[in-house]
Amino acid sequence: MSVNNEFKPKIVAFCCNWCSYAGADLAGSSRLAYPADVKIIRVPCSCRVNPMFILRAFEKGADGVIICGCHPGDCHYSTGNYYARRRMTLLFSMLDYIGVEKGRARVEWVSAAEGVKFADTMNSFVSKIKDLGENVRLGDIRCKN
Amino acid sequence: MLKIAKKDLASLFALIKESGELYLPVKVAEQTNFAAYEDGAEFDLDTLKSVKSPKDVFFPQSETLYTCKNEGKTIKITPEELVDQPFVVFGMKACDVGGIEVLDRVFLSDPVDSFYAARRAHGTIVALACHEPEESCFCKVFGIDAAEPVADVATWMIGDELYWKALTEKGEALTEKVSSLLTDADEQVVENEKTAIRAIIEKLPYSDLSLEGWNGDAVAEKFDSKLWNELYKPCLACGTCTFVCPTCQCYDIKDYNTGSSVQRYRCWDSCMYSDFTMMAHGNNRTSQMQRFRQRFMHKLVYFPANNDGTYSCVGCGRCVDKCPASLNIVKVIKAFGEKGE
Amino acid sequence: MTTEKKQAELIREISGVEPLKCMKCGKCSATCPAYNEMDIKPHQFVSYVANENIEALVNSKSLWKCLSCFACIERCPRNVQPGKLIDAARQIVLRQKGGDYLKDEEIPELLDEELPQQLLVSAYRRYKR
Amino acid sequence: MQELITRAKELLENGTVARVLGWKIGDLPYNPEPAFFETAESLDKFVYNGFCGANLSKYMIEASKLEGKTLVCLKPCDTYSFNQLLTEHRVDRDKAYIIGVGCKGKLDVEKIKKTGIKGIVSISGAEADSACDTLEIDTLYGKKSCAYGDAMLERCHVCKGKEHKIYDELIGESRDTADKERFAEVEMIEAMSPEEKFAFFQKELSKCIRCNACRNVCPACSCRKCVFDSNKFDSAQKANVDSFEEKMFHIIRAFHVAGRCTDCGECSRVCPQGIPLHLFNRKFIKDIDELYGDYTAGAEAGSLAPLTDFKMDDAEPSIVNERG
Amino acid sequence: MQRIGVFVCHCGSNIAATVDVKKVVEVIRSEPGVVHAEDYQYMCSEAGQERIAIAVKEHKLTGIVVCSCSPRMHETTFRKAAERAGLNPYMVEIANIREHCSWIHKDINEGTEKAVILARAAVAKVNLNTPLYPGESRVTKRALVIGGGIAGIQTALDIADAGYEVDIVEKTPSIGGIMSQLDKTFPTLDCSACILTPKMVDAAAHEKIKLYTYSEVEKVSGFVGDFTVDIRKKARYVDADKCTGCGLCQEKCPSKKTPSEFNRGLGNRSAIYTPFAQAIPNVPVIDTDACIKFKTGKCGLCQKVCAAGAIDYTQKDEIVTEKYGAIVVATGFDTIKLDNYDEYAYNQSKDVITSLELERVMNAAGPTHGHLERLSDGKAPKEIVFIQCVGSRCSDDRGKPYCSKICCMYTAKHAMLIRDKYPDVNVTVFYIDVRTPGKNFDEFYRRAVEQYGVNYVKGQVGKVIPQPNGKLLVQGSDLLDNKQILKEADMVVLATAIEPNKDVRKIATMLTASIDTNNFLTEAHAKLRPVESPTAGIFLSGVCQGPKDIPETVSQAGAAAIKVVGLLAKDKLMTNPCTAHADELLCNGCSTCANVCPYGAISYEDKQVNDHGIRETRRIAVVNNALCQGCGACTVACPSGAMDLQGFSNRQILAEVDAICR
Repeated sequence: MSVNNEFKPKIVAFCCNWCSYAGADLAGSSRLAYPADVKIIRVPCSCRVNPMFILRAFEKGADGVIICGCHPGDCHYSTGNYYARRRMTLLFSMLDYIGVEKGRARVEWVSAAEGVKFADTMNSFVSKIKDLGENVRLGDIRCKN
Repeated sequence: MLKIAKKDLASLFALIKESGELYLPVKVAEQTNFAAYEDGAEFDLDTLKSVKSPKDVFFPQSETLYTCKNEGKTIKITPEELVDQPFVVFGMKACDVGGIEVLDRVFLSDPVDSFYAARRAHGTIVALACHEPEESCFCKVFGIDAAEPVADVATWMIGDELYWKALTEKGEALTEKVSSLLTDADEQVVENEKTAIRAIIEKLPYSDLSLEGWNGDAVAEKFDSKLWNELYKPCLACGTCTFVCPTCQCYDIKDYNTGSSVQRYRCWDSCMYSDFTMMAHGNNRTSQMQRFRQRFMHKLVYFPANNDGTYSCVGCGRCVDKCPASLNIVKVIKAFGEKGE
Repeated sequence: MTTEKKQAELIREISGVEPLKCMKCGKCSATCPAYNEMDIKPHQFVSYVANENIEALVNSKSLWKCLSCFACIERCPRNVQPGKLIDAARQIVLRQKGGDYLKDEEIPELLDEELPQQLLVSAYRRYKR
Repeated sequence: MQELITRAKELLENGTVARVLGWKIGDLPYNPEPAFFETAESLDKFVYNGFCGANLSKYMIEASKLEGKTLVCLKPCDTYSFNQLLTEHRVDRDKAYIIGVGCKGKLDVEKIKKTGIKGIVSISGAEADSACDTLEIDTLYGKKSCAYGDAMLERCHVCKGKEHKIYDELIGESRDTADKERFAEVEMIEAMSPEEKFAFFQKELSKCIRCNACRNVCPACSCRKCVFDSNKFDSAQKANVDSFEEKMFHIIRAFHVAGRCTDCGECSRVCPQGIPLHLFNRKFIKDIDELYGDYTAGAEAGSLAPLTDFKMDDAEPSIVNERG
Repeated sequence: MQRIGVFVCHCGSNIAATVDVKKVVEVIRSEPGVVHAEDYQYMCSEAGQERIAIAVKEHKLTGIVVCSCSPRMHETTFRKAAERAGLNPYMVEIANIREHCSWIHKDINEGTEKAVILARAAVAKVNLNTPLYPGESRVTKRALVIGGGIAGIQTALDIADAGYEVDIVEKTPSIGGIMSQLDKTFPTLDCSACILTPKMVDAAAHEKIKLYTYSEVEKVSGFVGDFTVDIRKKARYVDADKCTGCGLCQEKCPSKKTPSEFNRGLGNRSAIYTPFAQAIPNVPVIDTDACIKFKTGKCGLCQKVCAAGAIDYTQKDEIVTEKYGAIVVATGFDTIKLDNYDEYAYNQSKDVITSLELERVMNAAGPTHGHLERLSDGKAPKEIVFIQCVGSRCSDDRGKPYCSKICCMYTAKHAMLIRDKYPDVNVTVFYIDVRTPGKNFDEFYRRAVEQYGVNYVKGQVGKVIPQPNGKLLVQGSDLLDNKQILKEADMVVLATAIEPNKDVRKIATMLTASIDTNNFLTEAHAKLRPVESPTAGIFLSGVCQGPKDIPETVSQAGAAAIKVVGLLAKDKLMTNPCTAHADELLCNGCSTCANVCPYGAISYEDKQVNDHGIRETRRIAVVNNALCQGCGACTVACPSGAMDLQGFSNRQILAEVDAICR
């Protein structure tokens, strides 16, 4: 248990500029706390997130990766998140298939108005990653030291 | 001549491992390759040829050369340490040993490759004669005798026993270490085995392959041959032939960013790849034909030209077995032979 | 799960009908030739199932008044297909009773002169095991 | 086979085609190589037998740049790849004269060798027009035999069918070879615990030597320059220094061909280390079928690949956690 | 190597309270590429911006990282500041250490540590930033409106009034559209012609508006600001310049048996015709299918009677090519075909009509000269039944899944008008719901019920059965009384669903404008950009985007017009530089990227390339920067990584990932 308490996961959050990044801003201006382990990368749209980015994050030592975009139907670019949804579904399925723990990568749709949802999502994601522990199955040993 | 029962090999390997790493053919997921022996690993001395040649014991597919780390605004460079512990490679075939000799010519000549030299200095090679050579073998063509490998120790697997003969000082030292497990053996059994092996070798389909015309002087005529234009066509430009080959020695040097440091490493490269020897201006060889030609010209012409006539092919036949497009060095040699070029 | 809830699910399962698709336009009732004979009207069938009020439904006269003419199915603008619901409710009763609702010999006296032949055949096929 | 050669000669001689893309007889009983034939005489070395497993559709990318038409011999499964290349504008239909050749299941010499047969001198029963169920094999160590089915490539056991999806004419008989459930292996892995799955792939991928044979043979991997060879993603690592790189390579490769892979099985056929690479691609095929509706890449030229398409009510990525 | 300056903002105590700003400055200083770092109370203030300008000069900065509030707040501010200091504005990156850090973390160590990492990520990104320059494209100051109904007319008038030239292309011989067929309009009961005709005249007379009637758009190429459109002017066989519109030709034409499109087929017209009396232009066209001259070569009567000599049987279709900066789609709607609704007996009885046909019946210029009569026998009806939602709100394939929106109101209008003019006629309306959201709409409906005694029955009609006596037996539900109603009616009026004009699919394809499953054009954003298509430069007006009534159509027409004016007012379009671009040497030309591009911004060209000495012609993706909006969908779809997005390049994002995971 004590080990778990000390474990500070590295978490990368890709947020689309129009909804989720703004949702994160709202969480901030509403002073809704979530762990500092989460670091946000701004992308124009969830469809900009290449599976290579996600694998790269794991390679370099991330313990969890979350992709946030506009709710389906609300994409600033009309259809971007629909493509992202298929891509990520397949990618996550493959990660599961090769034995990576379920839940290390996640997609959530967070609108610009959902500051609360953003904070809740990050809280639950961080706690999930803490439960899963350190990412040992994906990751390059060279980056571990 | 000494011997040990096949069933006691596990004890032999355990004993060898007490004083350093032991590399030998290990079966993982149906495939046999040389690997460091660990307890419980399934060693496999029955498969004639490991998929990859054992050259990576001395010349790993990838090895770090040094590490750079930012310390404030300065960079600290830490060279990788050289191998300084003895180790043993068990089960190399005569051709594989021939491959190491080719690598020696490259890496031990001036300037000496310290990483390779360190491994060669600390490694003891126990070679194993080829009990049942296969149709893709053609080591005979390069003057290699599969029946009598020349290494630190030569061994023969005959029936349920492994026959053991030290040939060098290193070999003697190793034999000394494991002498408790070895018993004296009848030299004649081994002689019979050699004769049997050589008889099979005579019957191998490639044994009469002629290398006529392939030598260091043949640069211009071979290079300009029109045959290359036909031969290369099925080539997929993969690196299979290169990576299974016991003599291919080309490597690339690259940097890996670990986040906190940069590791400069080298890794095998393949002249079949389009980015092989890529330079700022582009590439010397712009077509697959040229890259394909390079591989065979190097093995059969350029290398002998620079190494007293030694070919950089040992006839192990791995490329014959593994090429996805069924191309190989034999087909190249034969094609030139047929056309009389 | 209550019995009625189970039955409601069973009816949905047998019929393949999603009662929530109903927009309550009443076109089924408007179109039904046996409307006046029914105590629970075709459009109410849908809401009875949606509300899991199955006891009343299976005990209704309507269950056996439906001619299975499929007019309601044909005309329903939302593809709710109330006729299938009625049919499924009948199946439930039949399964419970474990036998035939009618005996062969009872049928002729119940026959209406004006009933089309096709309906008779269809009725036999449906209610006779 | 003779019919094929005769027809090819005819088409060469009457100028319909400028060259023939087929297989040339090898120097061992089992190693015919893909080859271009430009003259009728050279066709004497043409061969079509059980060892002609190579999918020639990818060679049509280069052949499409040549003058004149190329007669290309495509097996039923190869035609899917050709269609897919056509969809992606990588081959030119007008430059191809497609002879759909019959297929009775293709052989894998590795499978024969795995039964302990070595020193092969000759093999009979692999000829295209033979109806044998057994291969008679002459070796340096005596006569051996092997059931045709046992020597067949994995892909032939889960064959999509012997219908050519695109062709100009058909020559030769086919034989139905499908006798295994296509997704059985994938399902077996799906049923494993995460630890078992990880151990399985770790073991298989530890053999990978990054020779790129799988990629270079793959008709869906038709990129002029692979992303793993360019510096676009800092992904040109080349080495197999750590197991992560193999995972990255094979996952991304499978992802890039997802919805485009025709399951032609060439990747597994050519892997020198015998890694069952088709398990990656087939997983995506299974997922796509289950989540987005049945889709067969290459069944029809011009169809929209599932990853360039969507439905408003597609499954959410969290479905991965919900499924078993 | 960049020379990066990092500027850390205190934001008063907003940041400084939970982030040790000084520490961030100290740590970030040792990052590769950073040559200067400082902190300040309010970076966004004049003084703060000035500090940036000074540092740029003093330290020869090539890149800037501002650690402050959200880029959504002040990115533009700092980009402008950088630009003033002589830097390319796209060399600025923001590390959001307020909303994403100081405001959500309470522990100062935690906050500081995270702020450093966010700053590092921004530095890593700036290291790879390159100066970006917005592209420019010129704007042709002329708009095209496709469709000359009220939507198109209003859009054109508003654009023209703003001083821009605008052309209307209308495929029928006259502008006016469906509105010209209406009798009265709800909820005010104005005469439709009375309010529409002046607008038609205005449009025709406007010096900035050019009408292409009896014309169709044939081909569209180009992009926002610079479209080239081919318009097919169909041969009228009447010289518009000579014709005086006297109407004599129509009067004398011997072929008078063609059903009038304008009257919805309820009356006939001549072979040479104007659709209606107030048609604009008032120039007839010859229907060659009906014209005896064209069919047999004999006749030529119209030519003989035309004093102006305007009839020209040799006229040919003409293709006009025009350039436009913007295109408005206003193609309108039609009612659906009722062939699949046998239960309403529409094809069996002349007395079952659609509401739009009733408009013509009620109209003084219509087939019955405004008398309400049965079309079968001309008798005055005593009992009229209206059926709502015919084909609307249907999830089967016979109808449409949507609500047609206008039917409830026009049915109330019809019921009211009938009851007003013929108080002895009983009117029954079968409805599912009465939907009256709109100003004075519900009041209007209530008037129909309360003042005019229209009988509203909640329930749908199951079938309409023509009776031997000529009456129509209507069988419907009364859901409130829970009874089935059988009613003998003299006339039945069907509130038929509306659907987008059939031509819209063809037009949308030409414009690469997207269309939904119901053939309505898709808007760029359902809420925020309702009058724009996702394809830049294409705007939507009227029912082509979704069902609307007249006031809504007119408002949307105005909105589309102002969007067009906003576009045309620019001399040049500055395009967002954060667009995708293809690496020519890596592109496979496989079309995968184009398949996912929502803007049709990607096309393919056969280009000569020199790939390290290999010269060949390759099919290569070309991104039109004027159309690309920078979403990045193509970058991920592209397997070879040939497609990359400026400002959010693969390597930039990876650098951020690396910096965060370090």
